[in-house]
Amino acid sequence: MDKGFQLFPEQASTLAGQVDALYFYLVAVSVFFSILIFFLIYLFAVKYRRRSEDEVPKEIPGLLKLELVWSIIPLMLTMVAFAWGATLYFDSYNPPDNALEIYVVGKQWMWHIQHPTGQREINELHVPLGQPVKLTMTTEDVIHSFYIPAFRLKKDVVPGRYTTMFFEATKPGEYHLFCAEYCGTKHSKMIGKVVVQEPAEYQNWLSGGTSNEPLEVIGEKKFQQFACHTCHVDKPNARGPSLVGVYGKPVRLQDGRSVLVDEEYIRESILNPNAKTAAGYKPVMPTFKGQVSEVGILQITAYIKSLATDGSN
Amino acid sequence: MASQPHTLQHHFEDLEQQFESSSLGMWTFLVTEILFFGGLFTGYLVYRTRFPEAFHLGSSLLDVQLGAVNTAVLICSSLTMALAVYWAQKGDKNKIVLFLSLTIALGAVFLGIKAVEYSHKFHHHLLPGNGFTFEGPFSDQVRIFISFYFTMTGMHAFHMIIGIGLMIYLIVRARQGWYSSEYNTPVEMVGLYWHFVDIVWIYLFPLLYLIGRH
Amino acid sequence: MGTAVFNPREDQLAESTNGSTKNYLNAGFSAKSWLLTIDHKRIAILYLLSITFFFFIGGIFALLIRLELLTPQGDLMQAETYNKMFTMHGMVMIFFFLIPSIPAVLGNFLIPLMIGAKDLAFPRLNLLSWYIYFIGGLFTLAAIVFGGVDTGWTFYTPYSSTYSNTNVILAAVGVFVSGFSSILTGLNFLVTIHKMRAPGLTWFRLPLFVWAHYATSIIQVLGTPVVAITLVLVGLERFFHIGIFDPKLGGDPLLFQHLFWFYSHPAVYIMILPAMGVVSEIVTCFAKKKIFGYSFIAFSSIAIAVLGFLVWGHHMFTSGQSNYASLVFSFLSFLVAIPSAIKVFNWTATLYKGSVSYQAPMLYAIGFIGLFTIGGLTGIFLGTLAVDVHVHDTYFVVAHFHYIMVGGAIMGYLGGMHFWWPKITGRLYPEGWARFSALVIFVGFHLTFFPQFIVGYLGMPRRYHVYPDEFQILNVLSTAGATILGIGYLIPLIYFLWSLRYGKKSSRNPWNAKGLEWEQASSPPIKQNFEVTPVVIEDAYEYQPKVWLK
Amino acid sequence: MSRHIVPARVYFLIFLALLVLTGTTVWVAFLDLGVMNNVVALGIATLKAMLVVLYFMHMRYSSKLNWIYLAAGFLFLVILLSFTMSDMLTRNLISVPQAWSSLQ
Repeated sequence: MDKGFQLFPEQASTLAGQVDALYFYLVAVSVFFSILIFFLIYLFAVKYRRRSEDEVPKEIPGLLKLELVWSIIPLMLTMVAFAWGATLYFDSYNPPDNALEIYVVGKQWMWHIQHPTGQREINELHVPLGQPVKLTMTTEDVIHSFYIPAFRLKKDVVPGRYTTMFFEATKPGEYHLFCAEYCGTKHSKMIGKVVVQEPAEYQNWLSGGTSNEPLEVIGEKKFQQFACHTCHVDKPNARGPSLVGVYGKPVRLQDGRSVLVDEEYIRESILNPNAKTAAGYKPVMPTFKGQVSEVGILQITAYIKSLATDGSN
Repeated sequence: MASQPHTLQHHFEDLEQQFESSSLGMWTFLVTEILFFGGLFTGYLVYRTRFPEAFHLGSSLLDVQLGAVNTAVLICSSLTMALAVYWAQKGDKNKIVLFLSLTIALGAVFLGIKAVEYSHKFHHHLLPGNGFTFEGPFSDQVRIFISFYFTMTGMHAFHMIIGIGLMIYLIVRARQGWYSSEYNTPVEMVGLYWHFVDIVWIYLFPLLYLIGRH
Repeated sequence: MGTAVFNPREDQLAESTNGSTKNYLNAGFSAKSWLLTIDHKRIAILYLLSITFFFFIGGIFALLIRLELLTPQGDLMQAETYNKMFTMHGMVMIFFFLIPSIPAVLGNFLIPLMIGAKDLAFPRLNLLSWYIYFIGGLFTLAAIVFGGVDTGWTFYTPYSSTYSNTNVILAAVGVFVSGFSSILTGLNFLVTIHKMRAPGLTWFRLPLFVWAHYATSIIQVLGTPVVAITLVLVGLERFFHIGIFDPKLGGDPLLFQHLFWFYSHPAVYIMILPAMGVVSEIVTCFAKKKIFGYSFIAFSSIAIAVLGFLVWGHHMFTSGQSNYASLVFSFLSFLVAIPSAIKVFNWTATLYKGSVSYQAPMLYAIGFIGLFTIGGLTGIFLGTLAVDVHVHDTYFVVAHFHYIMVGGAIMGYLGGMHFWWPKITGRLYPEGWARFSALVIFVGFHLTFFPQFIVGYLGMPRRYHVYPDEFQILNVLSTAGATILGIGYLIPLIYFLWSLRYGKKSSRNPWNAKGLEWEQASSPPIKQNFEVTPVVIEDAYEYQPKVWLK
Repeated sequence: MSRHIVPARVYFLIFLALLVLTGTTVWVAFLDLGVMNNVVALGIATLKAMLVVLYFMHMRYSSKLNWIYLAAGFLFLVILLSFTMSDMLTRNLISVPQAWSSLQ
């Protein structure tokens, strides 16, 4: 993936052009003020250079109006940057509902990527052109950061929780993938590539390769392997609530609060089951901390998610 | 030089300026202490909002009686400290020594009770770190509470030990006759420090011992 | 120290009859007279020697980093070694050079002189601060010698608390201890500025250098304790595994970042505010004109100190911090840009219709304005949410903060050293060499760090030991610049040392500057600073002739 | 020096007040007041701290400057607490926007 010498990065996502536009606005503001200051200093430096040791320049009193002018104009220019930057930022956190969900798990020093259809990749991420993609990310150890310069996107991957990121690629090709948060010895080797493919080509890629069991199928196997199904069944005296149709809906807890069943809640319930016990059940579930990996949790989550749609059918 | 007070340092104009400077300096130092403990209180607040049940559970493992007795002991020591400063202002050397000694004694009682509490906790494997075991729900989060308990009270106890050291110094100097009704700034400054340590405990007591008791 | 209650005025008279050649430098030559001194001027010299030592230690690390990055494959050293290099470069430069640099050397030396006091409010505490700094330095050197530390100067958890297997505790203790030196120096300055001003020296007659140090001290006093306790917690986490930063037990790694940046963002202002104070002094002196907008510059220092505490979250826009918190932090970050802009505009306006001369200190000050302007403007990029997402943790950030902290703070420091060197040592340095080195540094600096903006926007992450080939040209430029920059820093070291012996003797006021330290104290000053306590009857920087009354 | 000497009687009164407040805070802790438990506990602690600062530490008779410094210390503590909590409390509002939209 030798790109050759460049002075400006490629634009390969819907966001990239927008970020660059804002960037150029900031560059313009910066160049204007830098040149203004340098020019004035140069001008005064030459024009008012000391001609004799005993000359005494006239005193110029401070000028409130001038102070206000050069406070308020920069303030307004920066407020434009603030509003513009904030709008883009919030947009980039609002994936549409049809986004393709891909899971990412960081580990010293590699990226493990899991597609919903079951494909797994190490340090490579294949995505289709022109379709919104949402990444749900976590890490097994320290903080990493998932960074794709050509998409102008970066998000830290934090242990103990999920972070998300969303993009839509606009140009086929291969792009750098970096870890941007220092994570130990081989931090600079925790790199890879993002491959953007035409949708047909992407489908092709999906159907090739090995082990193409969909994620929820792998998840279902894990669900049985850990014997989750012995308690979480739809029977009157089951020790745990049935998980059919729960995903994406609120559930009542024992203390009367409600919590939304999402990836974060499922993850917490697997690792720290008694933190938020559903109403009507005893806090008897053992923790699976140390037994199930972050990838395994994602697979089980995918299975539970699939139960939600099954239930509604 | 050793046995004589040099009341006014060379760079001050008068005692008033010297006292005002010391007083402002001490208050500034206490402000840094507020933020030093503030870091711990921030961590406490974050985790208490995140794991309320575990914090209530953790708190119930602490001994309210010992905590309350210790609060009273510390308040007594603040009183004796205030009286030591009072007699320093009046210039009564013997009373200064008496009340400073009482303050030290009360501080020692506090630390003794603290040590008893610590040994109880250690006995039940409620300790900050890898030896921690707790049979019950939320054991990881209770562990975080216990870590806060030890870190916060430990840091507080460390400040008390420093305070006791300072008071021993004051007693030595007071016996040498350094302090008079004109010059008693060091006594007053150590007093400020000791009262501050008391205030930290005034917050630690309800935040650690008294949550979720009902 | 006297043996009895003594009257300060008698003491002064006794000393002044010893003749005018008696000064603080020749008041004693024994090692004890230096190492146990409570004279703020001598303590400043102690600091000067120690921070120069650490500056060159940190500089060697920097040079090794740049050499390593000449080639993309990482040929010179192992990844472990490289990670230790940038960690120790950052740690040494920030905690042991930049933070103490101007305050502990120039501030220590000048604040009592500028406000007409005999010393700081707590001279023994001042000496203690230096010893604490020294002990902290020893711990850090030990951490380096016993194998180094590789967490980055930011000590991010859980890497630092659980995963790194280097000397994290030793290094953290070093930083922790030196923090108390910083706190005590700040405390000393605050009390001194409040309580020790000469008669007639009201707040709005103070030199802006003093205002800047007042603002700096506020940050030192309020911020440093928080990083101290945070490092204690990291140490406890490593030692006992208390779980507060361990995500496996429910600990939040972002809590560390909040506590760390609560100090470490304002810490940037600890480094830059004193440099701004220096520049205010130099610009007005070499324009021979009262500074434009005195009160705006003074209050902007305070505004920077206070607002600086409200913006730390802009280091965490991509960290997984709440987006709403990011929004607030972004907004406040733009507000803190305004007082900096006000300063730059006021300095420029001061030159207008002045009588501008270009001696070395002025060249450094102008260099400061130029580099700080670029550093400050690129800071706006980093406060802008969407742009920061792209450039965060890339070389863009590295370039930005070097423009502020090397371009800004070190230019200011060197400008101040040149300006007050005659006052500190009583000698003049070779003017031609000084101007030459200012130029070399300015050019070398731009060549080193400007390419990093470009390579950063291209996406090269910081702290990378190996990097994609296409970034090499820009990295080679940067290394070439660093070599020039390194030479630029060596030249002043040589001619300053030279001048100690061979430099021309300086008069009391070689620049015809205003200010008590120039007009009322000899060069070098006598041990108790002034023959008689000065009385101030005019504003700062009255370059227009008015009658000076004693 | 013209410093104010607080009569010893005042110290004893403050001492008694502190002991009574300590008793009160323990007593209240065992009543179920919901969220008010925290408010009362911190309110009493702050009242006690105020008494100590004002009388034992002589702040009532001290210069304004000391007051300002102490207040600044608390102000920045509040900044540290509130800005950190502003992240912690609003973080989950948006981390899974899709799931929330399915609630509506």
